[in-house]
Amino acid sequence: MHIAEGMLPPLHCAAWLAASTPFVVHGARAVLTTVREHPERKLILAAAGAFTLVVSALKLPSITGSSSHPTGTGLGAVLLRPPVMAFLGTLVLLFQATLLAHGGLTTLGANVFSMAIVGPWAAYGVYRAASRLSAPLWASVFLAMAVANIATYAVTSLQLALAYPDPTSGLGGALVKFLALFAVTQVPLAVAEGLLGVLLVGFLTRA
Amino acid sequence: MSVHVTAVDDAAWAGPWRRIAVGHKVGLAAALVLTALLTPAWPGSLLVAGASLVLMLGPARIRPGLVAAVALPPLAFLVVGALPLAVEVGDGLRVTAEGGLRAAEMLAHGVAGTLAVLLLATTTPMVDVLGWLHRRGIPGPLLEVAELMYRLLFVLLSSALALQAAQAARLGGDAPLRRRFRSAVDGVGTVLLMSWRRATRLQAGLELRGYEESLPTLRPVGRAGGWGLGAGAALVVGIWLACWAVA
Amino acid sequence: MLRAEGVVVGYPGGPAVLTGASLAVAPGRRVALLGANGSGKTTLLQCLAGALRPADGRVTLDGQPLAHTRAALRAHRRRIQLVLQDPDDQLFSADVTQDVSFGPLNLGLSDDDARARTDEALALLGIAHLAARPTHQLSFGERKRVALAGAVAMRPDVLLLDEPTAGLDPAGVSDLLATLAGLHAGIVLATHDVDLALAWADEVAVVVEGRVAQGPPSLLGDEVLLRDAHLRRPWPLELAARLGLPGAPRDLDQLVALLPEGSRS
Amino acid sequence: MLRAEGVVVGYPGGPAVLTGASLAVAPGRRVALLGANGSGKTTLLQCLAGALRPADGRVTLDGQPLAHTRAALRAHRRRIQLVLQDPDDQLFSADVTQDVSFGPLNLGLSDDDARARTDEALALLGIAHLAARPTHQLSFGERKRVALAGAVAMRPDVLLLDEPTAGLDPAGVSDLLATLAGLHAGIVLATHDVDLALAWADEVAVVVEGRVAQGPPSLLGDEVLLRDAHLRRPWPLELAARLGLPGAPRDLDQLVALLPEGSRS
Repeated sequence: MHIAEGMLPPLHCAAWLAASTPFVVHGARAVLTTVREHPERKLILAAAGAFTLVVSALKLPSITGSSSHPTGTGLGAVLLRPPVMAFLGTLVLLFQATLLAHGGLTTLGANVFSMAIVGPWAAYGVYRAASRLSAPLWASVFLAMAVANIATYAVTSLQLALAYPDPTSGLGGALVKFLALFAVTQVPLAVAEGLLGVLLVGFLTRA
Repeated sequence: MSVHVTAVDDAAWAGPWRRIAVGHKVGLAAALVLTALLTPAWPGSLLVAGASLVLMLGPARIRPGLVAAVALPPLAFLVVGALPLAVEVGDGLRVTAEGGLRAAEMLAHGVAGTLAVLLLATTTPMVDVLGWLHRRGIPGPLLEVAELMYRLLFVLLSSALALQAAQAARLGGDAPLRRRFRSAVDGVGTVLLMSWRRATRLQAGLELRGYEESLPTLRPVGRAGGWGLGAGAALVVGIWLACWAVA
Repeated sequence: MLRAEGVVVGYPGGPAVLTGASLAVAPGRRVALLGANGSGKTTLLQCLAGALRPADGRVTLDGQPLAHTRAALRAHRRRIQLVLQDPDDQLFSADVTQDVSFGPLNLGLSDDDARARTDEALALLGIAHLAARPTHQLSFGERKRVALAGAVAMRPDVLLLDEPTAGLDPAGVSDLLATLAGLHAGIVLATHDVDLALAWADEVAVVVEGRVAQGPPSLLGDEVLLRDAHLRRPWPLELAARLGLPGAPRDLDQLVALLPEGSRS
Repeated sequence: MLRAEGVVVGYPGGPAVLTGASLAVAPGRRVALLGANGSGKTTLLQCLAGALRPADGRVTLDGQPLAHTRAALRAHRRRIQLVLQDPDDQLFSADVTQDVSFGPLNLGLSDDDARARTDEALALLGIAHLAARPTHQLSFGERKRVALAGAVAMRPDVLLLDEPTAGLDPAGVSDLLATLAGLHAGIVLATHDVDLALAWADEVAVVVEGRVAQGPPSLLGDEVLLRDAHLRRPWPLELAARLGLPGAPRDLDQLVALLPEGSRS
C-alpha cells in the first residue's frame, strides 16, 4: 500500500525521510560489506529485488473477489534479514515510482518507512519469536507474511492520520477512519499473503 | 497493470526527451513536485498539473492514452485516500463542506504531484537516473545491484506474464478459487526458482566475460539543452509568481 | 475447421505485425507454419488460440467467430491448445503429474478422470516414467514433452505448436514427429526448418510481410515467396530444381526415385 | 593452440558426462562440435573456457596447462571467450553499448579505447544500429548478436560458441556464418545441425559417450559414429552414399558437380 505523490504535506515528507534515512543507510552499508566480500551476492540481491517487483505486478485471486498484489516484504525479511530489505525495499519503491507512477518521490520516505522498515522488522520479529516458541514452520511463515502486511497498513494509516487529523476527534478519529477504510482490502490481503507464504514453502520443498 | 511496467519505460527510451541531460529533467520534475506540494492548490497545483500535462503531451510527445492509463491507478488511490478527509468523526460520521474542501485540496496536490513525477518517468529511463546518481557519489556496487535488478526485472517479467497466459490457456481462470489461488502460488514459486536460477546463470555468464568485482560500462552521454534549462526555470518561477499574485 | 480470416495485429508504437493474415486448419490436418524470426508466426498462433485479440479480422471455429468473452474463450480453449516454444514459460507445478493434470481438472473432470487423462497423455508422449519427477529438475527435451503433454491431456481438436523442435537434436526431432503422428488432432507446427516442414506437413503456410501464403508442400519450391520470407528452399526441392527433375520430392527417398537410372550406381 | 586433453567431468550424484574428452583448436581454425542433447558439448566448452575444472585431464593453451587460480583464469579469459546459448545468461546492462563495453573496460582500457572497441565489435556483427537500444527490447536474434559482440570486443584468440544458430531462421544463420567468417579468431561452434557443420567447418568434433572424435568434415559420413552420437548423416553425404558417388560433397554445389552428366538436364 503506497502513499501517492502529493498526499503528504511537505513537513511530513521531510520528517519521514529523516526517519527512514538511517535505516536505509545502515542497510546499504550492510549490502556494501556483503558484496565486497562476496561479489556473487550482487546477482542474488538484484534477482530478489526484481522478483519482488515482478510479484507486486502479478495479480493474485483474492478473497474479496478483486485481485490483489502481494508485497513480499515479509518473505524477503525472513530470507535476507531486515537491513538488506530496507535497502532492497527502497530500490523497489523507487522503481515502482518511476516505472509505474506507483507511490511517489516526496512520499518515498514515508513509504520506505512503512514497507521497507516497519513491515520487514515486524515480520522478522514475529518469525523469530514464533520459531523460538517452536511453532511449526508454516505457522511462523504465515505470521511473518501476514504481520508484515498488517504492520505496513497500520503505519500507512498512521502516517495519513498524522497528516490529516480529524477536526473534531483529532488524531484518534482520523486513525480510525483510515484504518477502517483500508481494512476492507488490507485484512483479506494480509490473510492471503500469509497463505501464499505457507503454500510457497510447500511448493519449494516439493520442487 | 503489468502492461504499464514496460509502457512507461518504453516511452522513456523512445521519446525525444531521452537525449536531454538527466540532471535537467530531474531538476525540472523535482521543482514541479515541490511546487505542487508547497503552493496552494489554487492556482499552484492546477498550474503544475497543467504544465506537466502540456510538457508530456507536447514536446515530450507521450501518447495521451499512455498518460491516462498510467495516471489512473494512483488517481483512484488518491480519491479513496481523500474520502476520510471529507468525513468528520464525532458522534457518528458527518460530511462537512470544510472537510470536502480539505479533501479536494489534497486531491489537487496529489494529482499535480503525480503528473510531475510522471513527467520524469515517461521521459527518463530508470537506468539513466541511476547513472546520474552514480555521478552524484552513490557507491558503485549499490548502483550495480540496481542496474542488474533493472535487467532481471524484464527477463523475469516476460516469463511471469507468459506463465500467467499459459495458465489461462489451460482454463486456469475456470478453476474454483481454492485451486486458482494454489496455481497462482505455484506460479510465484516458479518465478522465485527462476529468479534464483537466472541469478546464478548470469553470474556464471558474467564470470566468463571477466567479471570479478565490478561491472564497469560506458555511460550514455546526455545532451544538455541550454534553452531547455532556462525555459524550465522560467516555467517554475512563473507558477510561483502566479500563486503570489493570486494570494 | 479453425480459421484466421484477415487478421491484423500491431503492437503499440510499432508497425503492424500481421496486416491481414488468413489460415485454415481442417480437422486432422498437419500444417507447417513457416516464417522468418519476427515475421509474426507466434502472433498468429496466439490469435488462433484466443490469447491475443486481433485489431481487425477474426478467428472462426467451425464457422463461428470467436468472441473475446470469458465464456467464449473458455469454450475455445477446450478445443484449441497452444504449446509455447520455451517450456519454462508453461510449466509451473512442482511435479509432472500435477502440471499435466492442471488442464483436465479445470475442465471439471473428477480426480480419477483427470488422473486417467494425465496418465494417457504421459503415455502418448512416452514420458510415463517422469510422472512423479519434480518439473524443475528435468532436462530441456523432457520439459518440452511435459509441456506438450499438458496440452494433449485437454484432448484438443487442434494443437498449435510454437517451434516444438527448436533445441532438440536430430534424434529428438524424429521422436517428437513420431509422437505427433500418433495424436488425433489437427496440428499447426511453427518452425524455421524448411526441410522438416516439407517432409512432415500436409500443407504449408508461409508468413510473408504480415500475410500468409497457404498451399501444398510444393509451395516451398517457390523461389520468390521464399526470398520474400527470408527462407531457403528445402534441399530436395532445391536439388530437383537444379537437376531439372520433374515433380516435388519431399525427402531423400522420393528424390532418389526421381533420378534417372544412370545416376544411381 | 587450445587443447582439451583427456578431460573427465561428472556432476554430483550422476555418471561422468565426459570420460576422457580431447579436442584441439589450431589458430584460426573453424571446428564444429556436434553431439546429442545432454552429450556434454556445453560441458566441454566450459572446460575449455576455464569455467569448469575437470576432475581429471587438463586444458592447455599453447602448451601451458591452465591452472585454476584467479590470475591464470583472468589471463585465459582474455584469450578465450565463451558465448552461451541463452543470451540472457550474459547480458546484464540496460543498453547495448553499455553491455558490449563491459569486457573492454574490464581489460583496463580507457573510455575512448573501450568505445572504439565497442563500436568496432558492433560494426563487425552488423548491429551498429542497435547501439543505443535498450537490451530488453531486442529480439532473441538481436540479443544473440549483442552477446557475441560482447565476446568479440575482447578480441579473443578463440571464440567458443554454444549453439549460436539455435532459434535463428535460415537467413539469420547465413548472416551469422558470414559474420563469423570475417573474424580473425579460431572458432569452436557447438551445434545439432549436421548440415551446417558439414558446410561450414574446417574440422568436426563429435561427442560420443563422453569422448570426442575429431577429424575432417567427411567424418560425418561415418554411420557407426553418427548412430552412437544420435545424429543423422548430413544430406549431401547421405545422398552421395545412396547414389554410390565418390568423394564427400559438403554442399549442394559439390554434390551436383559429382553427379554424372546424364542426371543433369
